[in-house]
Amino acid sequence: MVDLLVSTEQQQIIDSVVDFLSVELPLARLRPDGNNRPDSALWPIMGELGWFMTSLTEAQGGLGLSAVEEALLFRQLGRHLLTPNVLASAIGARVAAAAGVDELAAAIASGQQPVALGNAVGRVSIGARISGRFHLFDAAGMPLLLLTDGVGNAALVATASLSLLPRPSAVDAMSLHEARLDAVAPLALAGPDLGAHVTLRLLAASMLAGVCEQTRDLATDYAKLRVQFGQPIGAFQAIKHKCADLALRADAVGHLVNFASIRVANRAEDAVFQATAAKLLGAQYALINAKETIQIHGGIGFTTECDAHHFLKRAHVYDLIGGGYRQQQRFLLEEPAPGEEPVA
Amino acid sequence: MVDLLVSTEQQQIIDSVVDFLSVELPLARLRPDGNNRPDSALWPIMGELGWFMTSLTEAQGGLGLSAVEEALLFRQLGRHLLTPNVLASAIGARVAAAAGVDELAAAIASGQQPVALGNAVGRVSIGARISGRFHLFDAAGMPLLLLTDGVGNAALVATASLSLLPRPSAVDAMSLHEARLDAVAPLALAGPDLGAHVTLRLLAASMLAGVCEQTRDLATDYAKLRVQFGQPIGAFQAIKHKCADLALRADAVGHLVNFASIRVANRAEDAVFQATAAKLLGAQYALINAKETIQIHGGIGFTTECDAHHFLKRAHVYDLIGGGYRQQQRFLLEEPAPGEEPVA
Amino acid sequence: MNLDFTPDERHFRAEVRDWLRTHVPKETRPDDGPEMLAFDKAWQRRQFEAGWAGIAWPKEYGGAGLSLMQQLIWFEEYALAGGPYLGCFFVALSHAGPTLIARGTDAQKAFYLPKILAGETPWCQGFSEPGSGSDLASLRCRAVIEDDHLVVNGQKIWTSLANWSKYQELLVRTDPNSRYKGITWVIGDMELPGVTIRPIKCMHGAADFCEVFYDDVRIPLKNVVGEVNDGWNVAMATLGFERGTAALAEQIEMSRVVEDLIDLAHDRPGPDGLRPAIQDDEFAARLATLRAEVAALRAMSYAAISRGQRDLVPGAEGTLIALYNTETMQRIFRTAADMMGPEMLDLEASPSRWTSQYLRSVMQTIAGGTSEIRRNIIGERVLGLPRGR
Amino acid sequence: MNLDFTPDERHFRAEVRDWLRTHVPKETRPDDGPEMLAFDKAWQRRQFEAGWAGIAWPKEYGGAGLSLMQQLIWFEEYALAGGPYLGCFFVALSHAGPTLIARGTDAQKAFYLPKILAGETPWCQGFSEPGSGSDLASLRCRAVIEDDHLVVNGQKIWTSLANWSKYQELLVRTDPNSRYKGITWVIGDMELPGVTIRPIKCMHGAADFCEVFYDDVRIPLKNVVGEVNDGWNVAMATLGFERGTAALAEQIEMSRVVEDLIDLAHDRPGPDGLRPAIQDDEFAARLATLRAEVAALRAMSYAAISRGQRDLVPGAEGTLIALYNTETMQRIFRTAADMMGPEMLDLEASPSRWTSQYLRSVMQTIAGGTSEIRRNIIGERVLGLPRGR
Repeated sequence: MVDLLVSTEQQQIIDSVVDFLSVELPLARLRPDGNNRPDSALWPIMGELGWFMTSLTEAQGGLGLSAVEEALLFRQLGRHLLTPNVLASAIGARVAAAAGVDELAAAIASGQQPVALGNAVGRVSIGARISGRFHLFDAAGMPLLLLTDGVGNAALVATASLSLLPRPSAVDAMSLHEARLDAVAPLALAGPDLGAHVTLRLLAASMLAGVCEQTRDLATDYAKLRVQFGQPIGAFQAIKHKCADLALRADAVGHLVNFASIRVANRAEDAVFQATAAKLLGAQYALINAKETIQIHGGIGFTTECDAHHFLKRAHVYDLIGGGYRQQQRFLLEEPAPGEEPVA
Repeated sequence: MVDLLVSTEQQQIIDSVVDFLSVELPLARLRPDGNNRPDSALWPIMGELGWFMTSLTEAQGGLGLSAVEEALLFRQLGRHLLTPNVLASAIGARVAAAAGVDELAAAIASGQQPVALGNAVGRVSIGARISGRFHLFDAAGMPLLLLTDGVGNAALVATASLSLLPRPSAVDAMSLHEARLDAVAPLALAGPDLGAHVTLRLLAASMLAGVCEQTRDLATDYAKLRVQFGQPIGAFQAIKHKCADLALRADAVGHLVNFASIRVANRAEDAVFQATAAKLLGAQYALINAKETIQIHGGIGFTTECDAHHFLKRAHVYDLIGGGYRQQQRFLLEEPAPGEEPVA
Repeated sequence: MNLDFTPDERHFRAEVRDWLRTHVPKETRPDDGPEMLAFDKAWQRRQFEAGWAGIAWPKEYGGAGLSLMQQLIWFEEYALAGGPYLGCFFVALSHAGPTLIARGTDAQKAFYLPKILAGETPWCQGFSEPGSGSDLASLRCRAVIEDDHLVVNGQKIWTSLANWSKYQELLVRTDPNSRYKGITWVIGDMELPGVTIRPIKCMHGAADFCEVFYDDVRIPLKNVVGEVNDGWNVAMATLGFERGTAALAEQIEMSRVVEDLIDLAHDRPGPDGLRPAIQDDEFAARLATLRAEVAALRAMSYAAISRGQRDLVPGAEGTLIALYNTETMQRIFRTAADMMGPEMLDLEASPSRWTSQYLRSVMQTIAGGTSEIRRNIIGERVLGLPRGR
Repeated sequence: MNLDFTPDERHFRAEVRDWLRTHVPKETRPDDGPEMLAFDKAWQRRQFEAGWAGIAWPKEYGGAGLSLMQQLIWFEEYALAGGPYLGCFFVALSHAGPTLIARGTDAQKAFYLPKILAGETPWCQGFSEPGSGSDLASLRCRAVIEDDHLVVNGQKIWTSLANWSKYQELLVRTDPNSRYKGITWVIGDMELPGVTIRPIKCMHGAADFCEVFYDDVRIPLKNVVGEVNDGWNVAMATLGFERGTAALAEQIEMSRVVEDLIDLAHDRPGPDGLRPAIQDDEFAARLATLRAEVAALRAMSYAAISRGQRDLVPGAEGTLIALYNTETMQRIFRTAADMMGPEMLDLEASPSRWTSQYLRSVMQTIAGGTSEIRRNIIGERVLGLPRGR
């Protein structure tokens, strides 16, 4: 049966996540005067909430939920513009489990050992020895690092073993470091069988879908409130139609991510296709939605007193992790078209 | 002195061309019930008006005007969606003159020997022997054929020496033939020195600028007249802003074509750069303008009772001659950036 | 959330796939003319005889009474089997019939519905007028009651296939002093005296639409559906009937075109005349995004059907899908046109007649609702933005 | 039509080129702080001493009194020499000064103009308010006349460089019962008691704008330019002063960025990490179109200057140029950001700080006039479309 709407149980999960995020991680934390705790401080709580063990089996100490619930969780994390390191912990736990390093898996899943994301800059080599240049986000206090490539290799390395070069970050309240690895041995390694790249695409796509939704809501709310020429600006077609397009993009990406998450959960033949499609569309749409949201806000929209600009900046971050949309386009064209539905 | 506005004399030329076109070649000729005389019948009149000898020197029997006046003429021809063969005669006369075949040059310039345009389909070879596949437009009654390539070779061949395969044309009131040439000898041949490719780009760009202007006018006039929801649709921002964009594109391309025409006339170092830039921008903008003009017209806009669709179809023709905008983009990148203005 | 079909659904898919692949006409549907009408009637008749007529109609009215999930499977398999456009029966099956089922009298149902299912009577729609395109409620084609008849005078436009239809769902102005409350929905017979039909030729070369003129056309009052002056409500009543399953067939067709383009891009030289088009990164970028967009469109339709399955009141999600559908279609065929290069000027250069389809796609953001009106609807009804003063 | 400079103009270009290449500051203009103010003052002073202050101002008011053609040459050479942004003197030179010249009293001219030219007094603009962004005429910052003073209370916003300015061109509401006819244009001194300035941090990290608060600020009536309640006309009077020459400098800077991007694309790997970016056809397509667009922009500016030279009344062509300018700039820097790939997240990865410029470009279609308002103006004033009801 086709059912692409969230179930009551799924809605409960979403609601509890939203409750937590709006109290602990409101968008206001990103403002210049925001109470921006180091992320690492929140990791044990996130771990306790199960965010990094959603997809681990109960035997692995996980919640035994599927990629569907995990993607729903990450959509909310995207709406709240969380650090991309949440992806690193969720995927890192799988890498450790797949590599048979059960203690490490448990420590990551529980949030005791936070994992930062290392994003490839240029071509990298991930295997028994890891080489290449990587960007690290919010790496302070994160003992582990997840590194991935575009074909499904994924590795965990100890952050302490690397020399990190601090770089000036373009993204508010997100630090940036660069690390050059030369034949570094991983703590745990997983190959394409695990599909870490597919999970990364799916969950990043879900965060981008969250950006699309949240920008739609921000912009629409503002268009109802802000009065110019004697009426709310949302009454003007120029603004109304921009909002309609925000809604259309949010709808398209949101449903595609749901569809892809089911295919990934079912290990369907078109799982890579759908996750890649979701990532590249999510990125392109989130970038437009964020930019248009700034435009709809007018002057206030480009100041740090308004949250709109965070969406543009973090949409770029989510786009770039695991390879930007131009790379994903090539990945998608390498996939076969989805086949026919099976019959009995 | 910089003066990018038309002079009084130039305006007189424009006015007389417009007078002729609105009587002899109104857009209505393209309609299903239009009185669509074969183009060849008009060629001697056009020749007499000097359309094909604008840039020939007085010694060559021409008017001794420059590429500037010629581009202004072709902009009006573009506004009236003339067959691309007008380009072939204007350039053909130059090719014959450059090749020293003076009688032929005079016959072409006078319109006695009409020239059809042969547009390369795929890669062609133009030289002492010509090979390749070409599209011919409105070839009936045209004894000569102009063939060009992307690097400046241009040749005239006798249409009668070829076997023409009629093809179903996508463009109303414009016939299409295909010819495959295998080592055909030209009647006249000119190399890159003549710059036939640059003239073709400039004049085609000017016709595309004409499309941009005429669509702006058509759409704006309609937006003032058509009433929906109790007011002219041009009062709605969705339509008003589309019209503003039509005007912006028309303005940008129009001024760029003027600029380029002066550079071509002066044989300036950046002549190829500017003509190529004008062609690729003109094509992209004319295609959008034409499509948006159909959209602004609503239902009537996609019927053959309205002239809007002719602009879309012929914009594609003008784009494709001498290579479509994707090819022109590559040509432009191969040019050096314009240098500094010289000083005394 | 779920995309696993049940064993029953898979069985149903097997049955449908088998029947469709055996029975879908092998020949291409004629573009126009009496051959087209004969083709559409024969195909509808064939479906009727096999019990597949009126996929979404309740069994009590002779329909196949399929569940939403079965409809979804039907339309997916229909597209995959290359099933033809419903053509002359589209309005009858997807709009006129459902309106009669919802608001018609028993006599109307008994008379009209079986003739639709059996492929006897094509219907057309008479809603739009020259002055009332986007602003439908301003329609002026007037009808006055004389004895037991409505006498209709005026004009309709954008009526698809009027020249091949037997009946028409006709909206007429019966009260000139009221905007929404003075409209009546009535069944028109296209053969009545005073009806004149003029086909309108469109930019892609075919006459997809007609103008219809009414000169003292007398229609019996018993043909009114609902009440006199209540036609606006009747017209709105069926807006929710179509739960998004029919759009799936079109979307699968769009996926197929994208895949065809990708295949072609491997074989055909790109703009440089040397490398295959797929190696041109600009085309590759467009094709990949189009692949993602048609995938998103399918997911949106599945979500709309899921809402239908939960018996949720249909919202404006159909408008979102229609907007995305038509604009994606335009991008697809513009890419096809660009990929053909100079050969786009040759109508028969591609076996799929992409140039015609490209030209036709330009109409899609106007006919059936302009993108501008759709964005208004999304802004106001989905997002709750205020209407302009 | 003509693009040939006369021998005199070429001599002038030689002179200007020589002076500028010798005297343009070698060091980069500081982004902010007292160093920035000092830099701007020193550079203005240097131009003043060499006779280049007030390029477009008449000689009788101490300006250089250049012809339009000389201005054009000046600004082209200024950009080519890498001349810095006018910064703290931009408003003074291009707007406040010209307004005083057009509408000021002799006393105002004598007092304020020399201090601008000599690089002593930066000015800022106090037009926009929090509730009056696009709708300027709805401004509410009020002033009442007490004796021979205006007493100002209220707030302004989007005031560039308020914190480094000595004076302000200030629009205040002196008649609350009239929309356009109740506004007064007055010279404000930023050091007066009751003026509070709060910088606003923008998304690219700098405080390009300030809020200014007025609490019983007493401004002498002799500072009113034009008449009390006639400020709207005074503000409009200088709209035509700038004939498009200054925009040239920015456009030449944009060409340079495009050329830098093309150079970089030859050296830097594209999205596949292997081939240079210029071989990526999607980037190539964007870069080529950008090249054409900046060429068109230059031609548009030349045309506007040509109109000025014929003493034609300036129309709304400045709005067309401003719209095209800002939207092209956004496309340029978005392309730069995309070409940088992951390194766009590193503010110092490119020597040109493209990421900052990209973020800053997002503001350009809002600050100084939104694209939406500009499209309204073009639709209504250039094309004559009706205003909505």
